Formats: sequence, C-alpha cells, structure tokens
Amino acid sequence: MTASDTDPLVRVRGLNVTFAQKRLLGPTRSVRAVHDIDFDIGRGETLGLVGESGSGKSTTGRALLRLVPVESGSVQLAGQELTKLRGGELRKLRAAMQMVFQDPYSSLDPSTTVGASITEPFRVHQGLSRNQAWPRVLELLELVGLPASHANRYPYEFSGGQRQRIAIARALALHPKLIVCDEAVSALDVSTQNQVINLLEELRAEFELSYLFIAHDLAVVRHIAHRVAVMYLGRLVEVGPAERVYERPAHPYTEALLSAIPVPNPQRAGERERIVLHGDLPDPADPPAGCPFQNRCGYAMDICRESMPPMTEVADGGTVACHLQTTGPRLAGAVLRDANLSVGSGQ
Amino acid sequence: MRTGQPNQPTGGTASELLRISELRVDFATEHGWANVLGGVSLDIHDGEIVGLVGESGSGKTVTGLSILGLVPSPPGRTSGGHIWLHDEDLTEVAEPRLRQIRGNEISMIFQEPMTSLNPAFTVGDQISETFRRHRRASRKQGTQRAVEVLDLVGIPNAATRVHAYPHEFSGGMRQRAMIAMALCCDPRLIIADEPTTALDVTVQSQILDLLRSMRAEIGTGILFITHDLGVVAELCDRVVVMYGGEVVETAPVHDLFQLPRHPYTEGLLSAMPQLGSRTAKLASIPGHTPEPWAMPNGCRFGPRCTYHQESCSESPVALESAGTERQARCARLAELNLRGAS
Amino acid sequence: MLLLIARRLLVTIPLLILVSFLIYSLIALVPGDPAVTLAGQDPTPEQIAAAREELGLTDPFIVQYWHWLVNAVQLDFGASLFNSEPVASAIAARLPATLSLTVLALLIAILLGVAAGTLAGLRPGSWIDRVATFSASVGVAVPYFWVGMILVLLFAIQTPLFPAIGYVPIGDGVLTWASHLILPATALAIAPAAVIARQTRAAVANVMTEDYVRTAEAKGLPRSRVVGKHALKNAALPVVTVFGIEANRLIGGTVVIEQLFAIPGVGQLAFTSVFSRDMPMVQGVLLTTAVLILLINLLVDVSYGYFNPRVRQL
Amino acid sequence: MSDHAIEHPQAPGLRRFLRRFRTNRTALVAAVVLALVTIISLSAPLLAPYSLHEIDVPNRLSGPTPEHWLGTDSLGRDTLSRLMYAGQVSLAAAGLAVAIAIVLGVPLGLLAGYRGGVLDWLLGRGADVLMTFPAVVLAMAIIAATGPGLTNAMIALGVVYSPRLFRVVRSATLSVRQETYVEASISIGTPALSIIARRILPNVLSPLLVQISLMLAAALLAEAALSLLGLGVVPPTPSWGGLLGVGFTEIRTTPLLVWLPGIAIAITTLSFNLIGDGLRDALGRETRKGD
Repeated sequence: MTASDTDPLVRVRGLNVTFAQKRLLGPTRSVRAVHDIDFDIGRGETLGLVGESGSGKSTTGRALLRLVPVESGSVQLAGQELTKLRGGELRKLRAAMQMVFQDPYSSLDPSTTVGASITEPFRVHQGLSRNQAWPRVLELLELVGLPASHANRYPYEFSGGQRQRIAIARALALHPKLIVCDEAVSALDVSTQNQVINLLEELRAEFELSYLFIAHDLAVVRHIAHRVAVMYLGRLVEVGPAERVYERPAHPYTEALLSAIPVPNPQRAGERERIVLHGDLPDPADPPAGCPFQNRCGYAMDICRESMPPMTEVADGGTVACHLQTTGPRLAGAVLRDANLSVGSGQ
Repeated sequence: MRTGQPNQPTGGTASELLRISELRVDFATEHGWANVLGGVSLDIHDGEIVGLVGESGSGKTVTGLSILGLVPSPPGRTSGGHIWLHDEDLTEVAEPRLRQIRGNEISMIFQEPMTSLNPAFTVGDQISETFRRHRRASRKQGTQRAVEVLDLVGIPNAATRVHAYPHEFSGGMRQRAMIAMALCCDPRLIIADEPTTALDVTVQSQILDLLRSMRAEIGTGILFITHDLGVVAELCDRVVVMYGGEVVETAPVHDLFQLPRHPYTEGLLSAMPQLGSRTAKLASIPGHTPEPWAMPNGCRFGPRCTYHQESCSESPVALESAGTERQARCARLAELNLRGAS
Repeated sequence: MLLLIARRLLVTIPLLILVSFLIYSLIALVPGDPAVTLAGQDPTPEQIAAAREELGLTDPFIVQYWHWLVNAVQLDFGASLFNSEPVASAIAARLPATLSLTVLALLIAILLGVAAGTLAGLRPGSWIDRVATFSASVGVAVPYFWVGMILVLLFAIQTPLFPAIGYVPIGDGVLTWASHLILPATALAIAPAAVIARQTRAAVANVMTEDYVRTAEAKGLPRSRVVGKHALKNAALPVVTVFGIEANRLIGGTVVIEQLFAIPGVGQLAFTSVFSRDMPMVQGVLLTTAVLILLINLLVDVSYGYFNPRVRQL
Repeated sequence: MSDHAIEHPQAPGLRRFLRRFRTNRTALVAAVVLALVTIISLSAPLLAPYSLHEIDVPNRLSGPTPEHWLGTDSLGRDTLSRLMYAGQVSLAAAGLAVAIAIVLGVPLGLLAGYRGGVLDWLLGRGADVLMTFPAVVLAMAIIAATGPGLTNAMIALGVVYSPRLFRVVRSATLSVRQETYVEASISIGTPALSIIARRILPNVLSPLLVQISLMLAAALLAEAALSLLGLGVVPPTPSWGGLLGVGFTEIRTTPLLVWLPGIAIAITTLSFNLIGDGLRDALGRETRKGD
C-alpha cells in the first residue's frame, strides 16, 4: 500500500442515495439504496466492497461517479467535492474516475469497433480525431494484452475476458486516479478471472491507481483488496484491513458471508463449521427496525431490534456497526455461538 | 442454524442408476457440423452426488440435457453412444416413453431460477402439473402434493405460497420451488445444471444444504453440473471433469483434490481463489477453450497444457484407469506428478 | 384484476378528454369564419354578429369547448349542417352495420392469423413456415380496398356467389346478413390476419426457446401441453398488442370498404360528412371512433393482466 | 487483417451492414424492383408512349391493343402512360408524408427517450391522443377542416404518422439508454448531445429504418385510399389510388383498370415491406460469441 499523501484519494461521508418508485395509484415507494455511508480509499489502494445482490454496493460505486443522483452526503476526490459539480465541470472530472462494468457483453457499443470505443475518451477530453488518437489506442490494447491488430474488430468477435480487457483499456485511456470495478470479473470463468485480476494488479502498481472493487465473491476480493467494506441492506456494517476482516470478522454478517463460501478442499470443507443464514434479504423499502441484520442474526439481542448500532473501532483495525461490539460481548466465537444455538438451530 | 457436514460416501447399496457410454453429440454451426461431445462416458449410482465440472464450453450442460433428450434439435444431433437407465437405453426409447421418464424418474433443475419458471402460471400449478401428469392425480391431489414438497424444501407458509406467481418469489425461493418441482414425483435421479450459479453465496449455501438433506432423506442420485470446484468439494461424492467435450478425469472427490491426474484438473485447482491470503499473482490456464469446430488434434487440452509434448497431438488420447475408481485421459499419465489443492 | 380495470379506466378517461379536445380543435383549422358562412349570402355585419352570437363564437375557445363537451357527454353532438339530422341519431342508426362488419373481420383475422402463425412458429424454417411467411408478406402488402374490388369481381360478378353491395341487418336472417358481409369482412381481415400471423410466428418461435419451455419439456409434459399451455399463454402478449393496433387500422379501413360495398355504416357517414365538410357530423363520428378504439385498447390492457400476472400488481 | 488496416481506423458499421444486406436475396430483389418502379415513374415524361391527358376517343375502354399495350380508360386515355405518371404522384406523396413524420417524430423521440421526465410524459400523452384514431380517419378529419388536395392530405398523414416514429425512437432510445455502454460513455464524461449522436442514434437507427420502410408502404396505401375516395389527388391528376377509384366504376366491363393500379400498389408496398424486413435482419445484433 502506498500512501504518499496523508490524505486519502477518495473520502466519502454520509452518502445517501434514494430511489423513488412511482406508482400510478397509491403512494410513491422510496427505497434508500445507500444509507449514511462513510469510507476512504487511499492512493494506490484497493478497497473491496462486498455484499449480496441488493445490498447497494453497485449503487455506491455509481454514486461515486455521479452516475446516479446523490441525495445527500459528501464525496471528495483528492480534496475536491464532487457532489456539487455540474455540467462541464463534472464531465471534466470524470476523466479522473473511470468504471469497468460487470457485463462484458453490453459495456461495449455493438455497432462500433473496439478501437473506436477506446477513442471516445480522447475525443471527448482531448479533442483528438480518431486518426490522432489511433496510435494511443493501439498502445492501450497492447498494454492490456491484446494484439493491436484487433482494433478494427467488433465487440462480438471477442470473448468475455478479452472484452473486459478492452473495457479496462478504455478506462485507462486518460490516466484516471480511481477505477470503480463493478463486478468486473464475475461473468468470467475462474481462469480468465485470474488473468484479469492479475492485469488489474499490474496496472495498479504501474500507474498508482486506486480501485473500488465491487464484488459478491469474497474469495476473489481476498486476492485483490487491501481493505474490505461489507454492505448489508444499504449500510456499511464492517470496514477493515482485508487480513483482519477475513481472519477475524467483527460483524456476524461478515462471519456468515465468509462461512458460506465453499472451500475448495473436501477435507477442510468437511471439518469446517458453517453458518447457514435463514430467510432472504428483507425488502429494502421496508427494512427491519434497529439493526438491519437483526432478523437473520444468530446473536440478536433486544437492543438490536431497537436501535441501529453506531460505527465503532475494532481493536485490531477497522470499524464495525454491531451492538456486540458496544454493549454486548465481543464477537469472539464459539462460546457465544453455542449459547445461541438453542435459539435458532433448525437443522 | 449451522451444520458440520462431512461428505458421506454412500457405501453399501451403491447400485448403478445411470450409465452414459461413449455419447457423441454434434451441433450444426456455420462452420459445418461441430463435435460438442466426443464420446462422453460416466455413471451415477443410487443416492450418489456426482459433480460434473468444466469451464463454459466444455460440454457439461449438453451432457446433462442429453440424458433427457432435451438437446435442441436442430441444431443438435446425437451421433453415437448410449445412455442406460438401468437396462433401458434412453437414446433408443420412443419419445412417449421419454416423456414418461422426464420429471418422473429423472428430473432436472436449471441455472436460472428467474427464467426457468413460467411467469404466467402460479408456482403451485407448475408443480402440481408435473405430479398430475405422472401420477394421474386430481387437481386437488396435485395442489396438496405441491404444498407438501414446497414445505419439504423449506418454503414458509407453503399452503398460501402455493398460489403465488414466480415473480412474487425471491431468487433463492424460486430455486427452492424448482427443486420442489423436481422432487414431486420422487425421481431416482436429479440433474442439477448450475443451480446455484445465479444466486448469492448465502443463498447458495442454503440450497446446497437442501440438496444434501434431500439426498439423505429421499436417496435421490444427483448429477451436479457446475464450474465451481468449491461447490464440488462441499457437496459431491465423485467428480467428473470435462474439457472440450470429453471427460478428462473422473475420481472420488477427496482423491481428485488431493492428487489430480490430469493437467487440466491441476490447472483448475490452482486457479481456485483461496480465502487464505492475498497472493502476489493468481494462477491461470493460458489460452481459451477451443471452439467445437476447431478442436485441436490429439489431446484437446494440448495447446494449453504446460506438460505438452509433440506426441500428445498425434492421436486422440484414451480415458485410462488411473488407480482405484478413477480414470484420466492423459498421454503422460504414468510419468506426471501433479499438484493438488492446498 | 378489478383494480387493474379500475386503473386502466382512470387512464382512459383523461385520454378521452384530451381526444375530445383535439376533435373540437379541428374547427380551428377550418379556414374562413363559420359565422360568415352561416349568415348566408352577402351578410350585413349585424347578421354576422348575430350568427356569431348564435354559434357561441363570442366566448373564448376553451369555453366553447366546454359547452360542446357538456353536450357531448349527454350524447348531444349537435345537428348536421346540411339536413339538420341530430348527429347522435345519425350515428346510432349506422352503428350496427359497422360493428357487424368490424367484429366479423376481426374474428376472421384472429382465427386465420393465430392458426397460421402458431403452425409456422413451431417449426421455423419448415415449408409450412415459408409458405405462411410468404403469404403474410403478400397479405400485408396488398391494399385491402383493392382486395375488396377483386373479391367483388371474382365472387360477385364473374361467379355470383355473394351480393356485390349492400347490407342486411342481422334481424332479417343470419345467412343473408353474413352473405352480404363476407366479402367486405374478408377484404378488411386479410392485412390484420397477415400481421397477426407474423407476430404470432415470431412470438411462438421466441417463446419456444425460453427456459421455462425447456422446464416444461423436462417435466415430461406432452407436446400439446407444452405448446398449448406454457408457450401460447406467454406468446399471447405481443399478439394481443398487435391485435389492438390492427383493430384500430381495421376500423379506419371500414370508411373505404363501406363506400365500395355501399354499406350504410358509420364509415360511410364519415366519408359523406368529410366530403361535405359537415363539421358537427365529423366530430361526432370521430368521437364515436375514438370511444370504440379506447374500449378495444381497454380490453387489450385488461387481457395483459390475464396473460401476464406481473401486470396486475404494478 | 493487413497492416494497412491497423494503421487506419475503419468507419464502423456500414460495411458490415452492406455485407449482411447483400446476402439477403429477398430484400435485394425487393430493392431492385423498387428502384425500377421509381426510375420508370420518374422518367414517365421520357418513357410514356402518350402524354398524361392525351385522349383517344375511338378507343375508349379498349383493353390491350398494339397502340395501347395496357388499354385505355373511359375517356380513351392510355393506361400505361397514366400508370407511370401516377407512380410519380403516389411515391412523392408517400415520401412527403413520411418526411414530415420523421421531422416531427425522430427528434422528439430521441429527446423524450433520453431526457425522460415531464417532457417525455407530455409528448407521450400527445402521441396517445393522436394514435387513438385510425390514421386514415384522422387524416380525413383534417382534410374535412382544411379542404381536400393531395398536399393537405399528405401533411395530415405525416402529422398522424409522427407519433408512431416518436414511439419507436423513444422506446429504442430508452432501452439503449439503459445499456451499459451508454453508462460507460457518461462515465467517460461524453456530453449528452455527443452520446445521442454517436451512441444512441446508430443503435436506434435499425428499428427506425425498419419503421420508415414499413411506413412508406403504409403511406402509399393511405394515399391510395384517400385518393380513391376523392379526398387526395384532384382529377385529372392521376395517382394509383385515383386510377383505382376511376377503374372501379368500369369493373364490370374492363376489370383490367382495377387489376393494374392495384398490382402497382401491391408490388411497391411489398417491396417496401420486404426491404424493411431485410433491414431488420441486416441491422440486428450479431449473436454473442461464447467464451
């Protein structure tokens, strides 16, 4: 991790994003997709953002880039407030932040060659014509490991992994400081996934990039992230150094998520203890009172149903929002879990 | 809430349920006939969970669909081989008999619970329909059975949920409903084609739990098609690894992970993301899976193989015995010492 | 379901009001001063003013519209400028003929179109498909009024099977009624049948590749049930949509067809009133047409609720 | 791919489109037929054996003769010549109507689809209102108010058709707008107008062209219907619909006068429709290639 500056590159405080679902009859439903989120991303750092589908992680990434309207809160990139920018200023700033999307099949315009797609940032921000930008397009393709001769091909001529490389090339064009990778590898086969992750890692080192790496696959995040943030129902429940979060999760939800990951070793898979969460993610429009995880949590206490736990420091790094860390006993493992077993065990 | 689940090998009663031998399937493409399955052989025993693993394009889904004669034709055609359900060859039986077997003796669960249920009918109707068809049951009995199986797969308030439409279910519940549908006629074999790939990990672990308990309670055999070796490690008794339309290795799950005998298996194992640590560089298998119309000569994995020799590309490699209960398709089987999972 | 109908009605009524405003606004397009026209030959300014007063033209436009609307809601659309016949009764007298023609034509179109389209869609690329697709292409392209003329030529003049012109109310015998309508209804039905066939073909072919059809196959259902239940109900949605559009166009076609076959219907009334620029009559006919079409659209929307349960709760 | 191609970026899309359209034999034949019809109609003054109003009284309603290959009408005018001149009028009229529909419908559709909001809502309701009426009926009503005449009729028709293009463009825009590649362009910082021109329009073009082609066919039919009723062209100017109307009065004696203009209309509309289908196939997306 490099921290040449003491200030983080990205500083998010109190971020809220609300979507309104208009209906013809009856009241408008509003869903708070992102709820009071704080986090930082250092220079050259990768922050992994994990959670289940519907947890708001993708919306968070889009809100950083102002691709969805921010309801309230502050997002700063290198000290500059983004939420107040308008029109041309916003567009200018977008050169410094780029995004790589999940679906390698729809993130490239099917009606245009990939070379032309990569030209777009040069055209928009540097006013280059296609011919002027072309040498740099070819350079970029080679940088991401594709032959320059492929520039005149159409997206449908590439495999998923190759398309994702093209998307990365386009994102790199203007030397951004931050790249938001939104499930950038989840549509790929494991082996291809690893190649793309390796590429991202090399590029980060070479260009001092920062990543917000959004993924639902915790094992993949483990390989790329320096720090990890866990989201549940629009809220951040835990943030911390990857090492600590994976070894000693402080939030019951993180613990459950980790235990749900299949272990690729039948020996250890058999030995390990698994926590099976019951029920589904609640309706985001109608979250439970108190802690959002309370109705699926094996440790839930009375206070959890009454108030949202505040973010508190975890002893060995990071923060967590859980009453166990403030009023209750620390989440230490077996003792407490066994005590609760009688409450929820249905198996 | 939590389960410590060893993979119980189904000892003793292991009688053969399904045997596929030398199954060949071709697809018509713009490049002519392409060989998608090049002689696939595998067997499943009663109450056994067999994992069928491979990357996209390896032919694992086509294998699953072939068993029930569901490979779309055109463009597909079966050009050889047999599928024995006990002493009946499914490649030979007439369509009406096949329709008796589907959903009754062998049923199937698909990858996308969102699109695999018909949005225009209630979940209960779709389950009871299967039961009515195979058991000549009344509408009332069908609904009753639907409630029973929905309850069995852990859908709360099954008696009311039976009247809900698929869009009123979450992704995980829909997959449960699909499993309920597959179970409603007590099949001997369930073919599950990537049933958890579209789901979140927490939901995935619920579904895996469910499948395990179904096997324990009902004794159904399961052919579990997946690309995720982690899931295989958690669920399966035996593994069949496919590459380029061929079985390249088959072994009991512990043996496969401990000591792979085919370089492709080794590659897959080393590419598995590990929770352990943030490694410097992730392993990957170079190159791409071959297109079915451009299969390499000799060993189909040859061009991507680190142990490749010229002799590998000369003639097709046979699937050979590689120890007790296991086989591998590698010309250098005897000399290679491959690395297992950490 | 009831909620859905209520909701659709709530959308339809404002639309109908907007439509009526458009209809009334057509008056503004009429060149010249209607008061001058009404006041007769070489009017004095006083006569014109009196005529203006009589026509209510001194009020602002929106007030004039309001008066017209209030009357229209009570089925009073004024009287013909030419023979002073009340517009409402003129329309009422001609509605049965037009409705008979329209309903018969739509029936032919839907039966023909759905049957051909389903057969073709189940076997894309087969000879049935190619014949059906080609016929549909021709069917969409041939002018319906020309088809009408040719039908008259072939089946009324050269081989006199059916009467060439005229209309007999259904009360005078179903057979004579039908024999008078069969040629015009067929002429009207050809194009919609072709469009419905194409859409059905596409929808069926598309639905047959859906995952849930594969699920239905994997359950061991007989083919008839896979197609008849699982495929067709889902394929119906786009078909119902084009049905709405085609019904609209077919109603437009009655104007020409009624003229050709001398059927005393609303279409013929529309033609004569347009030709003589009888604006109250034109407005009445337009409003009737609009109500008819909005009713069809309402039915189409409500049928969505049957075919697609998701619509019911939106 | 040659090195030459590497050094110079290619104009995207067009070549691929031409390659795919060329392989569609039906559409190609239709395009040739349409071109022939258009050329013959436009060169009527050069090709037609008789002038438009030349009357051959002794040979009224003659049927095919060496002098009049396709016979004459009730005034003794040469049918072949009149069909050729009528083609000019009919094609121009259809073109005018569709041009008006494009000018009104396309920009508003792009705007409504891209911007959404109140504007979209208002335009949508306006389209609803216009689309409540059958096109011919509303056009007739406008003619009732403004008076008959081909130009009036076609302006009316263009206005009446514009909501259809509006809807097609709007809904295509809406769906393209949600594509990730548009979001990618936004995240690059590309200005909205540039996104509409370079990302949305090319991807909206295929449904639009298809619709325009089908609409030309529909406009031709509508013009014929209106002229047949005497609300479009004013005699003695011929259009195919007008000829059909006149021919119908002679159907018992000279059915040829009904067959010929009808066939002319049918062939032309069929060509437009088949070209539309061909465009739909040629402009459709390439199928995805598996990993």
